[in-house]
Amino acid sequence: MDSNLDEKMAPRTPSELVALAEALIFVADEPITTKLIADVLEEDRESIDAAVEELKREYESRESGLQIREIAGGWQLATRTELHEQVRRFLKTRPSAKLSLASLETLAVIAYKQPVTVPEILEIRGVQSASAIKTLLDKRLIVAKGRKEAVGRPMQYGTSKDFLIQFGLKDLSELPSIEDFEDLVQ
Amino acid sequence: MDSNLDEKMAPRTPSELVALAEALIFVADEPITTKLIADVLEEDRESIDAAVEELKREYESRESGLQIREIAGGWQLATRTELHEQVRRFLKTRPSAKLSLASLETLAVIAYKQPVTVPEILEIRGVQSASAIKTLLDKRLIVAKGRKEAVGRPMQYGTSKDFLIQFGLKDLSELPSIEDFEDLVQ
Amino acid sequence: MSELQEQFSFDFHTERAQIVGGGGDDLKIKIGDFAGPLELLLFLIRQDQANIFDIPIARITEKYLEYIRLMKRLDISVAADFLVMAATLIEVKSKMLLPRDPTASDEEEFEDPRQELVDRLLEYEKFKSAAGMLYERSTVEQAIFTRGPIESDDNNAEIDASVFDILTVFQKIVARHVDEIKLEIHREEISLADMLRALKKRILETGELSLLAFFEEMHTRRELVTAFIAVLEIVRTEGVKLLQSKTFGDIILKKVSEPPAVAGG
Repeated sequence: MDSNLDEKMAPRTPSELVALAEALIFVADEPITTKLIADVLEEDRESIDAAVEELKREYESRESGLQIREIAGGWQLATRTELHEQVRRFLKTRPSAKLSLASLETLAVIAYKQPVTVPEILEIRGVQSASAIKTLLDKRLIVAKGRKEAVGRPMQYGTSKDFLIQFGLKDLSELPSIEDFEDLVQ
Repeated sequence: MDSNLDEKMAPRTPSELVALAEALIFVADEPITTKLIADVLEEDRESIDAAVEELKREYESRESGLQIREIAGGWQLATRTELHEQVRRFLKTRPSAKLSLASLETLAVIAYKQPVTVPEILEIRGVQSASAIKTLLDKRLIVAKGRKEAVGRPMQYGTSKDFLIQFGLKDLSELPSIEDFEDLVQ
Repeated sequence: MSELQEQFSFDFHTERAQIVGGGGDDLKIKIGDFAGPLELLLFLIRQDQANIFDIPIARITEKYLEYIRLMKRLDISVAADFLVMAATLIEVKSKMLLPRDPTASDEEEFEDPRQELVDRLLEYEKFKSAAGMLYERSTVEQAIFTRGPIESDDNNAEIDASVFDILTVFQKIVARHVDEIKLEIHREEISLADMLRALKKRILETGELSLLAFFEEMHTRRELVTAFIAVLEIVRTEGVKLLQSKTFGDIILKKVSEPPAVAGG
């Protein structure tokens, strides 16, 4: 990468500053202060304040779905309040093949040991798995597979058709085996 | 999902749709498809496509620090390439570790020949690729794509959605044809 | 010194593993850094400025072998695939030396022994170029950033799991229990064979055996399972009958004279 010395000679135009401020506010983990933006861009605070104010006006005037808001002494990009209902609706529909580690562990035990009972899962994982099982049932990744003929007739669980679909498997024989893995780590 | 019948009486204006699309693209934590936006807003896909195109133009014309890009079959809000130096300085990140030559070659074979088995990769590369495949699986750039109906039912591999995202591809068809590389070879 | 070594100059003290390509260009290549034998072969052909469709196989083979020897001398482990290619080159070279079948007419397709190798090299090189394209794309992508986390992001870190994650996680769980499993082994679990032997002995001695009593002698669930399998096995193979006097009553294992006939076959 060539050092853009020549370019740096010329001061940034106001619209360049607006664009840079926008990018930094966008990528920041938390509200970013005027001072921090000024430090990173090696500009004075007044120019940054002006740029952010301009950016704010832009978002307002074009009736954007987003807004620049001042929060906790810094700047942040957020959705506009009026759209919350639709945003919330989207967040709810978000497809969730995503799993917490506890759920993933429980799913792994069920996938490889099915049909398997809650006490058996407990024995293998060494921790209670009740809430993970609930999550997996809610996500339809596992299903009850009848009761085991043992003391207390505990319910047995196995993976569902949705499990196969979500993980792109034709059938359970397509689950990778320990051998497949050994091939890769030899 | 409750049907907001009353609100639906008045159809949304194009600019309302643009704002809503913008909010959803922003909130989504990965590229969001036209279909999903349309489903959430209960609009047809054509209106959404038009709204997103309009949004894209808006970002371009006001020389925003951000851009709307089509990637992995969906829409994403991201910083503009030209600002990478300042953004990186702010995030204090270095470009992430590059893939090794062996991993890149293996990834290229998988991208163009998918679904493909380990022995098939060996044949093209002329070298064992197990550790490269392991790396690519760990980085989620490739996924298992079922077993091949052949002796030993070997596991087949293909590229993932993350591959499209990390390599900035709309879809696999955006990859240049492998035959195009022939001209470079001779 | 061989031709190859003259072309590669190395500094054993500083960058032992680095060689510099000849021809005065800056091409620096680490020994062993070749992604595979095909890449090495392509490099040698290029360096020789040879035509890939008319590879001077004797010279290239010599250089290739020289390189392998060099790697060995530098204590760099040579992957088996490099040796396989060495064998292939030697084979092609020897085939080239064979006189052509004089009865074959010119028209008849003369299969050049190098053909397969050339095909593989050309095929490989396409993917090597594709890898370069991917590299460039990823470099461009690294100049683009997505937004920082926002409130609505799910903050309990969830995993977008693949089937390999399921396998990896399962292996970890199993590994976590290795100690416990070892403990169980130390408890000297009785094997099926031992169980069968003990069971047979008991029945032979007494003629019959209460199944309930036998099962009650077991200490662990695993032993119980083994005992149960042993009973099934002995009934199947040894001419032992299960007798039950009343429903839900005790079951008696009783020796009968003849083993049951084996069905099918």
